[in-house]
Amino acid sequence: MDFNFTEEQGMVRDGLSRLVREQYDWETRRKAIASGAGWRPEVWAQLAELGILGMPFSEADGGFGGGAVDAMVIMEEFGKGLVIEPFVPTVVCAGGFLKHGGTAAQKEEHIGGIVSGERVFAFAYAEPKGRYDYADLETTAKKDGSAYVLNGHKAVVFGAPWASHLIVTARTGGERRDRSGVSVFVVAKDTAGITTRDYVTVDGRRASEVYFENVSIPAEALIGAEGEGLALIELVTDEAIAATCAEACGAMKVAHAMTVEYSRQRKQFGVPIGSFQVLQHRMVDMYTAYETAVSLTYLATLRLGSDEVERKKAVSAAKVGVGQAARLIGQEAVQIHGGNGVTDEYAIGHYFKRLTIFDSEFGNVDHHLKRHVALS
Amino acid sequence: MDFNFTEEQGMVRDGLSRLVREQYDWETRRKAIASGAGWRPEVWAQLAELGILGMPFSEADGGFGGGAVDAMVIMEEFGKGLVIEPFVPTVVCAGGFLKHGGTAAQKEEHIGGIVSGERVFAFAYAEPKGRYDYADLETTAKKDGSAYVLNGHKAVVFGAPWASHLIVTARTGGERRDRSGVSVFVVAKDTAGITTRDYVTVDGRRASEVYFENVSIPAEALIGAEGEGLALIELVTDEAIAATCAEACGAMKVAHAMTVEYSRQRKQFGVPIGSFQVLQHRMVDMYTAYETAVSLTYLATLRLGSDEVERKKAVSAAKVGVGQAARLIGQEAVQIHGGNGVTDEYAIGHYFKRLTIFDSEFGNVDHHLKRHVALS
Amino acid sequence: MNLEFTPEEQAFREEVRSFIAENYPKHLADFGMREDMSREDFLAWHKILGRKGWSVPAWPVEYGGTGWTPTQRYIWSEENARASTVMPLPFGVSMVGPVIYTFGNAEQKARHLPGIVSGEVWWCQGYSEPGAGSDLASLKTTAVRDGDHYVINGQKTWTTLAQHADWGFFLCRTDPTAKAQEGISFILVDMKSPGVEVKPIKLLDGGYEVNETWLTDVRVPVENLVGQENKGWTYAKFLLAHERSGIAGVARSKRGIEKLREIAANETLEGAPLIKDFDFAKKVSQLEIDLAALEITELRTLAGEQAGKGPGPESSILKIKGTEIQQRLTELTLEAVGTYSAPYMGGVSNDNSNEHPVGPDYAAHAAATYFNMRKTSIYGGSNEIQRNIITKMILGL
Amino acid sequence: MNLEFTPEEQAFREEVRSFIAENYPKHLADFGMREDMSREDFLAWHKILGRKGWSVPAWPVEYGGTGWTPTQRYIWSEENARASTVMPLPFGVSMVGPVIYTFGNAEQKARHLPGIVSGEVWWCQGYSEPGAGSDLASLKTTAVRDGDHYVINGQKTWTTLAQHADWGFFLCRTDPTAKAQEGISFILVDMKSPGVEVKPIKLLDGGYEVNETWLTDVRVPVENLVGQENKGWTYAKFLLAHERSGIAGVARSKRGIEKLREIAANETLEGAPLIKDFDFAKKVSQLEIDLAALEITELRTLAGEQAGKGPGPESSILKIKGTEIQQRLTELTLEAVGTYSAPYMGGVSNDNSNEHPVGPDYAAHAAATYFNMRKTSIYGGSNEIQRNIITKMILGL
Repeated sequence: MDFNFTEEQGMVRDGLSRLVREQYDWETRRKAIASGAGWRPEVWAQLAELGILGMPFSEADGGFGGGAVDAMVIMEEFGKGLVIEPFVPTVVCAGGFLKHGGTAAQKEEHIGGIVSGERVFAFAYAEPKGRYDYADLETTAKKDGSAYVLNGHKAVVFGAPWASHLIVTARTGGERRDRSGVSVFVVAKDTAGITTRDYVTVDGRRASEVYFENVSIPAEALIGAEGEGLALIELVTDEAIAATCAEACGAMKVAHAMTVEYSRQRKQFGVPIGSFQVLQHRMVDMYTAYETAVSLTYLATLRLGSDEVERKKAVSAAKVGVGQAARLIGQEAVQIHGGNGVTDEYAIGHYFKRLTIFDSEFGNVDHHLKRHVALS
Repeated sequence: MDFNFTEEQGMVRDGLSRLVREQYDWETRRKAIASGAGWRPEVWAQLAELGILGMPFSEADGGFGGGAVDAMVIMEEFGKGLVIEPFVPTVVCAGGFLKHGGTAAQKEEHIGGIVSGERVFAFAYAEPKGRYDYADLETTAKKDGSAYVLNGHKAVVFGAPWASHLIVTARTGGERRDRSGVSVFVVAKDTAGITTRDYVTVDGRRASEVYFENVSIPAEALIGAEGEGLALIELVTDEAIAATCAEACGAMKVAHAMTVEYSRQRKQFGVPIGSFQVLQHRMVDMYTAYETAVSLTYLATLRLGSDEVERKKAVSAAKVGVGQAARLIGQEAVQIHGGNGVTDEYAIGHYFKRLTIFDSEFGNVDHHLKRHVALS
Repeated sequence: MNLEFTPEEQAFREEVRSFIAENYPKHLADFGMREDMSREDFLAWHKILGRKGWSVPAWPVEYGGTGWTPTQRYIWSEENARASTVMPLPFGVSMVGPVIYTFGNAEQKARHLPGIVSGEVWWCQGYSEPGAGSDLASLKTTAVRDGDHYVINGQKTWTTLAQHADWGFFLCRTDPTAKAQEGISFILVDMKSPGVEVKPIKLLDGGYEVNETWLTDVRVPVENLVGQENKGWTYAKFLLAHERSGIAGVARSKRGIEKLREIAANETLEGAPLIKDFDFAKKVSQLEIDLAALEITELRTLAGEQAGKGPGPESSILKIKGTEIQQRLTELTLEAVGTYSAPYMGGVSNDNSNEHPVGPDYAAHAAATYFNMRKTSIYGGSNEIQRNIITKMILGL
Repeated sequence: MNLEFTPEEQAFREEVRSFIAENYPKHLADFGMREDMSREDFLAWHKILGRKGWSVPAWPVEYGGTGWTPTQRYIWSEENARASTVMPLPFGVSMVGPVIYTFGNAEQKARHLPGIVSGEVWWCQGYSEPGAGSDLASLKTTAVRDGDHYVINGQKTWTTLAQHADWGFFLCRTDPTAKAQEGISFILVDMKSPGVEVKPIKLLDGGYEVNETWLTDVRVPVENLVGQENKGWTYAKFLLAHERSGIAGVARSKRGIEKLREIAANETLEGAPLIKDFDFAKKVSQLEIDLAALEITELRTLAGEQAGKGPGPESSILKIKGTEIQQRLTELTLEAVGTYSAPYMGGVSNDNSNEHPVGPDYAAHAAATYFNMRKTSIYGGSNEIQRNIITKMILGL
């Protein structure tokens, strides 16, 4: 057992920490969110330059040979600055599908563009009626000669407005909610028949509803075996959950620190509110929840390579524990900030919003507690 | 709508309150529990004299025409003093079965003895494997000519060591857990074939395991229609739950008051611990939980005469809310008492123990939350 | 002790229900908690009730009250919640009105109460300041006597919907040498006075419902002082206790749970309606149980008031539990809508776009409402302050 | 960063497991949390380990420690928990021992450490007093110098298992004029000294595991003073931090959850095993998740210690979460046994009857254990005190 970071991981963290601190200040972030583009492609380019976008790919695939712990280090720093750029959809999700399921040709085609920052991906898996079940799909991909024809509607596809390509899940066989019959495809977003409705999300990112109407894609767009995609999706989303948990840990760390600092500055009844024992103990409980979240994120990250049951249990444990911590810390941070906590002006509210939406990504607390029970 | 007590109810409360205060002091209670008998028959006789044991029976049946609100007033006072005498099994349960399901002959036979204090009942319904399901019965009553033959084992029959008679539930037909086929009988405890193992309970009462081995009882022992007993059991246990909730409210009121008083007396760091804001707010939360429990007890009590669904929902709501309050108040009271809270010497621990066992009587929080969901 | 309604009370319920059905503006039907409305929308029902004589039920009859029993008022709230009506705002009806008829002079009553009753005059509340939140008494806004006028200078904040207000009631320091709660006066200010400036505060849900209000050399005639100079704290406390008693919001939360059940019946989990999922249904049942308890607690408090006790520290319990339930309701709604909690469709208040929502209609504001309702445990005396009050007044510590 | 064990560590686990299987006394197998044992029962495993050289793994090797890595110590704990062994009591091994080898003189080390290592000498702790619980520093027991002796007078309480003790370590006030934490000394007392009287305290579970200890003119040679006179508070704080670091009890709670699952597999609900009930299974899963988090938190802390940091305020987190989990475990066990939680079958400690239990064996002490474990959030520095420590040391408030 070893709980230390490597020297390299320490350097990545320090570099990213500096980038976020120096170039991701609050006002710039606010302007980027309000801008037409809604993000900062120049930051994306810098991440590519720093090697961040290529971190988790093998050197053979053109990356830097990092692993899940590196992704954790990166995401924690992103979380601290509430970075909105689409690292998870592009690098963790699309990258994960390519790494674990892609053919040599698919890797060749896409990974270089991800590493260089030229190709941005979104992961279109959620559907209006599917809730958190990856197999509950109404989107279909019908074989038509050597091609597939996609039809359906994907909901809240994070990062899609910025994406050049999409990873899409669709049913190629079986009944709705069957474990078999689910397939995964990689598709250029400008393929004929794809339309989107783009919008801002409550936590300052962008997402789209994506509509597929008789979208014809070649057989080479299939990732993994036809109808066998669910296990791959579960693996990649487990990796995405671990990464997102690390992001939430970063956000919680800052939210907690901001709250402690606010309690030191803000005076009521002639003394700093941080001198009230009730608020002290509540900030201790926030801190304890944060430490719990960090531990569970470590556990999930370190179990990503374990056997399926161990992996899923650890990941679900993390999503449950981090989700509970995120709720507690978000709500308490706002409460202790008082009126200022519910304004748009104070940063704390934005951490609260990010931590709120976190719960609905890749399955909420209830969903993962159920999965944990089913595996126990 | 009316939330006032009648003048008569006020008098009953004052009388009982005085009795508990003057004759049920802590040392006397402790000695009674440790004695061979384990209770105080002389208190029982006094309750009969005061008319308490006859309160809920109609005047035609030899009682005083009281109702559920009167039982609530009585039980709250019993709760304040942790009175161990078997009012619920005898008056609420056995009394309830006789009132709602008894024939004229059965009423004639038993109610007089209850009112006068001469007949003491216990309610034998729980079984080792039945948990909180009144229909999950292994005890059988087989028709044998005009008689029934009882066989089975009843678990944790509160008050049985003191009882002259038992109310027994048994299966006369149907499969285990069927709603139909459940019957209710009244039996003298000294009937041949009944044996008991008596013991003290952790909250200072007495109970028995009751074994029936080919116990022959006459057809007149059947209360209500054969095989149709479940609805009657549900009604009577709902009444018993409302009464027990009132008892818990009384116990919580005292436990809370004791804790506030202790926090005023006990000094640490040179000041009363009641001056620490953290303990203040926790005692406020205890108080709020107590008020919630009282309100739900009122609701359950006032809905005992409503239609079945309304009644069950209100009673389950009370068992859930009072159960949650009892746990919070019991645990916090001990915690705030510190080391003294876990000693046998301080009264608070005994309130805690009573409030703990409360949850397992007539179905715990989970059981009743499920029933509430099923009815919603 | 009983929960039954008398035949008279049942008849009253019918009367109220018919009146609402026949008179409530159709375009404001089932408006829920949204507040993206014009001034006229806010006042429409108030004005109708004013003409009917039902706009200020709790007031003494001589000032426009209805003389209803607490049970009738309870029925009135229930029926309005059932129809999700846009009720008269509290600033006039529940806050300054009772202060004026209790502590004001005859002239003030004659001048100000009719406008509140009719819904013609919109009031706002100038209590909080940037440095004085929970510690209200540390306020710094000053009112200096200058002949027949007070000259007011200072900054107020969290002035809800002040953008529409005609009049405001302000706490100002009139004796700078007095300590904390002494030396404060309760002054009525015409919001059109020169020197009054209202700046909206953007809230984290994206909407604008509160403001910063700047007062710079605002001249106010001395006859706008309510009660005695330097005794304003007494009136402020009176008002806060009144404010809290309505804050439980039982009838609205009941309607909210009905809506939550409708949403959860429409959402799916593993191919079945979400409301059939035991895990979710259990949370709804727990919320219903908590709300049932709160309802009885409020009715017990009302019974106490009817028996002559004023709104006491028990109202702090109603505030704590009421806001906890309101917040939990929005939290469960957010959970129910799942994936579609993320799209931003405008705030709860007046910032929303007119676009058709992404996802189901009920999802459009679920997140914004959840964010917005965090305020309820902060305003009206934060829930921490309420616990301090209970500590002192009920526990006696 | 990884969670894997090296082949050497796996071999170590095998060695430990075999040693326990071959040497642990059969009659004490799977003893769990019960403490109704004789002095010999308590010491049996300790003495075996003493002979093996494994009784004080965390100590420096020169005093008898094993020199194991933190990972080996972790494996050691896990294997002992797996076998539910009766581990050496903490009073000697984790409390006074480290104080003596860190602050004691050569003579004290030579005299006292071997008896702790071998398990021959039983120690007890004289810290708390009736008026000094969480506020330990307000203790009143005095030690007055008289020639070559201290004369000790006072009353200690909560002296755990002092009925068996040979020696005790006591905090006494040696300078009555000094303030609070100054003027306290750390003194070793032979419990057979004249004037020492131990009276059992009956606990609410019915058992006796703690005592009141009265000291009346007890004469103690001055060489029993550890470290400097009036500096005892430093040693006491050192000891408390050590005490907390073991208090998480992760391995024991893991075994406890296994037992809970066994109980819930045997209990029935609606005709099926209770553990198949989603509602109950969910609570067990939540507890497992909390415990998994605590385990990693403890391992992270150990890694920090390995990197040279002593047990710091992080140990307060371990204490809070560890005891919350232990208490929750007993609460769920109580819930699982249902109806049979009510019969009283004797306390957790030495008061139980020899009767065959009413109901299943596992139900016999469920309530008593639940009652007994309420102590864990009170002793060793109450969880409120731990929160105060974190406030100061980690939050910096």
